[in-house]
Amino acid sequence: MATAPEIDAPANPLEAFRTEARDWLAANFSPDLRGKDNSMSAVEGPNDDTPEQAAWKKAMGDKGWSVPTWPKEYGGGGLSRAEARVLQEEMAKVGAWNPMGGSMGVMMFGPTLLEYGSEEQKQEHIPPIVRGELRWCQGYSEPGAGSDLASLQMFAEDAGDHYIVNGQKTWTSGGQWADKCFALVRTDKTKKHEGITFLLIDMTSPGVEVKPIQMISGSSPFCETFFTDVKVPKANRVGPEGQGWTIGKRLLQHERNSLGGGGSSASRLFAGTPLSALAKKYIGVDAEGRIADGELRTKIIRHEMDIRAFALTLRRVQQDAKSNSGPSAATSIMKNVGARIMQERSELLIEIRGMAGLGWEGEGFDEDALKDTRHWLFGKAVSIYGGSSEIQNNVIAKRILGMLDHQ
Amino acid sequence: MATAPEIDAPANPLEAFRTEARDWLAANFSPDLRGKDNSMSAVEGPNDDTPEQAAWKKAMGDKGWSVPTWPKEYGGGGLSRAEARVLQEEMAKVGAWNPMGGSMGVMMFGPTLLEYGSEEQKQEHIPPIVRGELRWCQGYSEPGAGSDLASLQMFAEDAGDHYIVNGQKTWTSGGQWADKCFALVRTDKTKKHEGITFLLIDMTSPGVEVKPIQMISGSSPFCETFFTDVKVPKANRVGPEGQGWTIGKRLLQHERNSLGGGGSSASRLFAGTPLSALAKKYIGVDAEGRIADGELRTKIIRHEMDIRAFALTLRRVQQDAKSNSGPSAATSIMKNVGARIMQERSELLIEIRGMAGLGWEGEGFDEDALKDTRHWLFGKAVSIYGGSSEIQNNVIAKRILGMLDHQ
Amino acid sequence: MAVLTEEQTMLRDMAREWADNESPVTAFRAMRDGAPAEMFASDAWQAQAEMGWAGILVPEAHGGVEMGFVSLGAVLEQLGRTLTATPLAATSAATAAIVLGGSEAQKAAWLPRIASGEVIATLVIDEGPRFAPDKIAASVSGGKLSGTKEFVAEGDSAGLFVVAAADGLYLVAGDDAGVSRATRHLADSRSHAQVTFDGAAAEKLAEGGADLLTQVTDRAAAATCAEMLGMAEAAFAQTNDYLKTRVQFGQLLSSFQALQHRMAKMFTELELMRSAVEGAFEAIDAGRPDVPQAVSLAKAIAGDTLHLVSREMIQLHGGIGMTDEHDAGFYIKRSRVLETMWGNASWHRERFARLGGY
Amino acid sequence: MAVLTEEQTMLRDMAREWADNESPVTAFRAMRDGAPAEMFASDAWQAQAEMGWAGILVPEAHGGVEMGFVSLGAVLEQLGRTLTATPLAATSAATAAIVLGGSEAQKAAWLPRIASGEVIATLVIDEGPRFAPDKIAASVSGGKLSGTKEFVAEGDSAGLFVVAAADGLYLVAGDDAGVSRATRHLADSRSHAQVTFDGAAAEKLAEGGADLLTQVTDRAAAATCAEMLGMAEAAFAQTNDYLKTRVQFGQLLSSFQALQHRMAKMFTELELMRSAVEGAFEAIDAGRPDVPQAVSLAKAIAGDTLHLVSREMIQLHGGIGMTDEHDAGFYIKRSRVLETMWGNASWHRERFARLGGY
Repeated sequence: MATAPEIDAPANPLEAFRTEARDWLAANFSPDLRGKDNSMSAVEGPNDDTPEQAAWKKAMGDKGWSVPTWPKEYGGGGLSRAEARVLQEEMAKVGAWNPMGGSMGVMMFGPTLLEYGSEEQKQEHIPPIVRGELRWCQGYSEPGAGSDLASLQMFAEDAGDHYIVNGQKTWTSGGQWADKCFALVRTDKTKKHEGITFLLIDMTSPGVEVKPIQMISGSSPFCETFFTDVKVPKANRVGPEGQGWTIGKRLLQHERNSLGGGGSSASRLFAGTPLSALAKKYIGVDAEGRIADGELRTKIIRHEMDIRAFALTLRRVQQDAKSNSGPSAATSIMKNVGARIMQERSELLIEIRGMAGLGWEGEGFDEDALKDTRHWLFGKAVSIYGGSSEIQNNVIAKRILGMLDHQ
Repeated sequence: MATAPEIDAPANPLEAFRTEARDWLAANFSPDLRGKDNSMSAVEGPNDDTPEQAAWKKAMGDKGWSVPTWPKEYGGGGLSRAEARVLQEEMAKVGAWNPMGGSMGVMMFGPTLLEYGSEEQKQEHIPPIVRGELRWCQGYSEPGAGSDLASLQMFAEDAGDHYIVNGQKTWTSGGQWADKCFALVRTDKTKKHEGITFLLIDMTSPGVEVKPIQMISGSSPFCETFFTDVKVPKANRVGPEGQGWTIGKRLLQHERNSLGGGGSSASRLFAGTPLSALAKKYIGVDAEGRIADGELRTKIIRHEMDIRAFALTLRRVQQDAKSNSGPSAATSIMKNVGARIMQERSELLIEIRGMAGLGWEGEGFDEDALKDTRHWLFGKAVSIYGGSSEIQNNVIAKRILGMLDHQ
Repeated sequence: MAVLTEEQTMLRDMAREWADNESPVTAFRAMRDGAPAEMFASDAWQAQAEMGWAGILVPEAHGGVEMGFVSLGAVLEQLGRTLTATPLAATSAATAAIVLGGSEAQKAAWLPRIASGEVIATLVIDEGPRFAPDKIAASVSGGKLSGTKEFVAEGDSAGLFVVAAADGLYLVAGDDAGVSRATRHLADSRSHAQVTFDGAAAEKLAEGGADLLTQVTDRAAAATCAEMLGMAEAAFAQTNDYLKTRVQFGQLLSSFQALQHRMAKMFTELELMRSAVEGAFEAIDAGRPDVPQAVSLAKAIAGDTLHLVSREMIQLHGGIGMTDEHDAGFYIKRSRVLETMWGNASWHRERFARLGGY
Repeated sequence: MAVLTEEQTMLRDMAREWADNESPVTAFRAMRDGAPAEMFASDAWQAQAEMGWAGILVPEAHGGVEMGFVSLGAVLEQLGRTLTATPLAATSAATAAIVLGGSEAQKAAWLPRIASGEVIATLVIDEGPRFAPDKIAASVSGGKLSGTKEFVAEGDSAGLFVVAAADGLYLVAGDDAGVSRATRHLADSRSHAQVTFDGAAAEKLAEGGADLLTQVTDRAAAATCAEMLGMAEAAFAQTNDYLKTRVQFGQLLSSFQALQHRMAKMFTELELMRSAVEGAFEAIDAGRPDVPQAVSLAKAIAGDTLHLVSREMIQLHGGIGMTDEHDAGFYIKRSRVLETMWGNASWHRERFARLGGY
C-alpha cells in the first residue's frame, strides 16, 4: 500500500503525525460535538445530521480519515497502520467519532472492492463510500439459503450487455434506506459454488421492492427484498462470472472480523456501567461488601473473567497479525466468544434488574433498561448472522482441527 | 407369571406375606451378619464368604428369594412385584442383603434366558444362578467393536453339532473369575446384525485365555478374553442362528435398567454422608452458617437438586410401568442422568476435600477418601459402558424425538 | 405425567384440547396486537370460568370443584403451551391465600365470585423488581392499608387484591377509593401494574398460621411452574418440528448430529423439569411438610430449563426465529418474566440450601 | 503464543524438542512404575539443570540467566505436555521467593546452588488440604520454626524449604535436624509430603514488603498454570488424534458432528486459557500492579478448562482411556492435583471479585 513518504520522513515520524492529527482535529472537531456520535444511524436508520454533525462528516470524508488506511487515489487517508492507531488515539482523546465507521461500505464492501474490483469500479464506488454519500446493503441470504448460503437461487440471466435479475433476498440490512446493493446471484444453475456471481445493483432500479422485517426486538433493521426483471449492466459485475463465491466469502471475512474481533466491539464490552456495580445497586451487599446474591455474583465474576480472557485473546490475535505470522488459530474463536459475552451480559442484566429489566416501553423504567431489553432480544442474532455459532464450530473443527466432513 | 395362589388368598394378602417374610428372615438372617454385606464380591472378585455368610447365601438360594419374582419352577421365589417390594422392605429393616443381587446372572443373563432360552437351557442354567453357584461373564465388546457393537468379528464356524469359535473379546467383567460366558459371535460375515448369534461358552473350555486389564483406578474388574479354536456345542446356542442381535439387545436393556434406574443405585445416591455436611467439615461456615465457599456451595445445591429430580423421575418411571402404560419417555434419560450424578458427586468430593481427596494409598488419608478416589476414576466408565452417553443421546434423538439418522 | 385420577385426566385432556383449538398462539398474538386495557384475552377467560377452572381450588361449599394443585397444574401447563393470556394463575394464587388464611365470612364473600369468574383476584407482595417477601414495608393502621406495590400480575383488571403488609396478608377490594394503578408494559405483553394503596380498606387473613405468606407464595410459584412446564414443552416441540422441515446443505437440520445431541440433552432436562414440577404439586396436595423444598426444587429447575429451551428455540430456528412474525420471541419474552416471578432460580437454590441447613 | 523475544523462542523450542524426545510420557510412566524415593525423574532433572532451566529466575550475578516468567512459563508448558516429573515448578516458586524477599547474603547462599541444580527448593504454605494462606499457625521463636505442613510438593527431596510462618516467610535447610517428612501418595504419583518442623533453624526473608506472601504464591500459581496449559494442550491434541483413527459405525469418530462441535468448543476454551495464562506471565514480568487479578484470572480459567479437557479425554477415548495402559488416566490424575494447588478455581474467582470490590 502506498503510504505517504513525506510523513514517514522525520526522525520520529509517528509523533510528527500525532501533532498533525491533533491540529487537524482541533480545527475540525468542535468540542460541542462531543457525546453526539450519531454514526450508527448510518446503519440503523436514515440520517438526521445537525449542521455541525454534517460539517464533521464532510471534513472526515474530504480528508479520507473515515477510512484512514485506504489508498489516497480513491479518496482514502493513505495512512500506515501505526498512523491509523495514532489517529484513533487522538480522536478518542477529544471524543471524536468516525461518522462512516459502521457503514457496510466501509466495513465490508469497500475492502472487498479494493481487492477484486476493476479500476473503473474502484474509481466509481470507493470515493462515495469514503465520504458517506451512498449507503450499501448486502444481498446475500435468501429464504432457503441461510447458513448454507451457496444454495442461493436468485437468478441473473445473461441478456447481452446486461443481466435480468429475478428472485428474493432476505435479511437485507438497511435495505429500506440503501442506495446500492452488493449481491450474490446465480448465473449457472448446474453448479453450486461455481455458479455464483457478484453483482452491484442499484436499489432505485425498476423491479426492486423492499419490505422491512419486524424483529422480536420491535425494530426493523432488515428487509425482504424482491427483484423482478431487474436490469443490471454487466459493468456492475465484480470479477468474472462464476467467481462470485470467492469474492463473497472474502467479504464475509471482513464482516466476521468486524463482528467478533473489531477493536471497537471489544472496547464496547468494557464500556458502560460494570455489572458488579449495577448488581450492588439492585441487590445490595452482604456484611463483607459482596453482592448479596451469591450465585449471581459468581455468574458476574465468570462473565468479567470471560471478557478479560477475550480481550487478552484479541490482543494476541493482533500481535500475531502484527508479527506477520498471519491469522492465528485464535482468530477463529473470536466471533463465538464475542457473541456469548454479548448475550450473557444481556441475560445477566435481566437477572440483576428482575422485572425492571424486562420493560418494553412506557412509564416506570430506566431509559437504559428499556434499551437493554431491546438489545437483549436483538442480540440473539449475533450468534445467527454472519455465520452462526454452529457454522463457526464446523469451521473450527474442519479447518483448524482437521476433523473430517461428517457426510 | 405364575404367582403363588395360597399367599394371595387371605383378606390382606400382602400383610400376611409380610409376616411370613419377617418370620423367615428372623430364622435365617442372624443379627450378627448386619453390616457384613459382601454381595459385591460376586461381581468384583473371588468369593471369600465366612461360614455365616455362606449359610445366608444358601438359605436365600434355596428359598429362591435371591430372585424373588422369577418362576418357582426354575428355583425362583415366584413372588408378585408387590410381594417382592414387601420382602425388600423387610430385608432393609433387618439389614439383610441379597447375596446374589449384583451378579451378571441375576441382573442380565437370567431374565434374558427366561425370555429366549429353551426349556432345557432354563432347567440347566437358571437354578445355579438363583443359588449363586456359577458366575457368568459377558462376551460382547471387542477391540474394534465398542459403541458400534454390531461390528463384532469373533467368528463361530459351523462344525456339525458344535461351533469352532475364534476371536477376541474385551471388557469382559469378572472374566478371570467366571465359569461361563454369554457371548455374541458372528456366524455370517456377509450380514451385519443378522449375522450375529448368541452362544453360551464354558470358560474352562480348551482355547479360552483370560488376561485382566488394569484400569486407571488401579483395579482389574475386566479382562481381555482370547478364544482359539474353542468348541461350543450347538445346544448352547440361545435362539436361532442369526437372531443373536435381538437377544443381545434385550439383555442390554436389562443392563441399562440396572445401571441407570435400579432402585438400589438411586437409594445409594441418598446414602452416605451428604456432601453439604462434608463441605461444612472441610471448609467451615460463614456467619450465617452457610458453607464458606459460596461457589462450591452452589454446586452442591445444584447437585442435591439433580439427585432429587432424578429420584422423582425414577418414581415417575416406576408409576408409569405400574399403570401399564409401558416404559415412559423418561426411561431413556435415566442412564445419562445417573452417570452425571455419580460422576459429579466424585468430582465434588475432590473439590471439597482438596488434596486430601486425591489420596491414592498409604498414610495420611481417610479410608473413605481413599475409596472415593478410586471410585472417582472408575466411575468415569459409567458414561462409557452399557451404551455411552453419546449412544444414549443418539437413541433419544432418533427413537424418542424422531430425528433422522445423520448419515 | 404424574399418576392422575380419572377426573384429573379428563380435566387435563379437556384443557389441552381447548388450548389447542380455542386458544392457540394466534390468540395471544391477536391480544397483543389489540392491546386491550385489561391485557388479557377476555373471551378466553370467560370460557375458562364457564368450564369451572377458576374454581379448581375453591371448596365445593363455596361454588368450586376443589380439585387441588395437581389438577390446577395440569390445566395451567396446557395454557402455558399456547401462551394463553388469562388471569387464571394470578387468581388461583390469590384463591389459595383465601382458602388457607380466610375466615368463613371472607371465604363466603369472595370465593363464590372467584369460582364463577366474576372477580379476578391477584396476589400482591413485592415492592421492588425482585422477589423479596422479607422486605415488606406496606402497613395497615386502623384497617387502612398503605404502600406501593410493583409489577402486580393482572394488576390492571384485578377486582380483589391479596396484599402483603408487614404484619400479614390482607384483602383489598379493587374498587376501593384508596387503590390506584399504573400499567407497566413488560416484554411479555401481559398485564403488570404498579398498584398504590393509599389508606385502602383492608381485611386481614387471620387464619393459616405464621407461615401463611410462605405457604401462599409457594403456591403462586408452583402455579407459575406449571405454566413454565407447558411453555418449555411447546417451545421444545416446535423446535423439534422445525428441525425436521428445514433443509440446509442438502440435509434436514434434524439429521445433524450436533443438533441431535443438543436436543437430546434438552429433552433430558425437560424430563427432570417435569418430575420436579409435578413433584411440587403432589407435595402441596398431600400437605407434606417439605412443600418449600419441593417448590424451590421445581422453580429452580423450571427456571434454568425454560431459560435454556427458550434460547435454543431462537438459536435453532435461525433468522426466522428472530422475526416478530414467528412465535419464538413470545416464548423467550414470557420465559424471562416467569423465571423472575416469585423468586428466580438463584433465590430458590439459596432457600433450598438454607432449609437443608447449609 | 505471546510475543516472545528471539531468546525466549529458542528456549521454548528447545524445551519442546527436549520434552518430546527426551522426556515423553513413557518416561513419566517409568518413573511411576519405578517409584523412586524422590518421586521424580532424576535424570531428567539433571538434564534440565545442565540446560540452565533451574536458573531461569535466578539473577545473572548469582549464576542464573534471569529470563523471567514468560520464559519459565514457556518451558513449564512444554514439560506439562509430556507430564515430565521434575521439581522445576516447585524450585522456581521457592526461587521467586528468595529473589523477591531474600537479603543479599541469603541470595548468595542459595541461588547459585539452585541455579546449578544442586539444591531442590520448594514453597511450603498450607497446613491443611486446601489452599489457605490466611490460616498459618506455624510460628518462629528465637530463630526456630515449628509447625506441620501438608502436601508439600517435592517435599520428599527438597534441600531447601521456603516456609510460611504466621509472621512471614522463612528459609529452612532440608537437612536441619528439626525437619521430618512423611510421604503422601497422591493419585498423580508425584512427590507430596507432610513436613514437620520441630524447632528447625529458620532465617526470615525480610525484604519484599508486606505482600511478599501474596507475591510468592501468585508466582507459584502462575508456574502451575504453565504446566496446566501444556497438559491441556497435549490432552486435547491426543484426543483429536484419536478421533481421527478410531472407526465406529463405519466412520471415523472425527466425522461425527456432535464430537466435532464438542472439540470446537473445547478448542475455544483452550485459546482463552492460553491468553489468560500468558497474560499472567506478562503481568509478572512487567511488574504490573494487577498481578493478583491476572493470576486469579489465569488459575480460574486454567482450572476449569483443564478439568473439562481431562474429562473429555477419557470420555472421548471410550474404554481404552479407562485403562492404565493408556495415558489418559495420568492426565486426569495430575489435573486434579494442579487444579487444587495454590487455590482452585472457586478460590481465585472469589479473590478476583474481592479485588474488584464486589
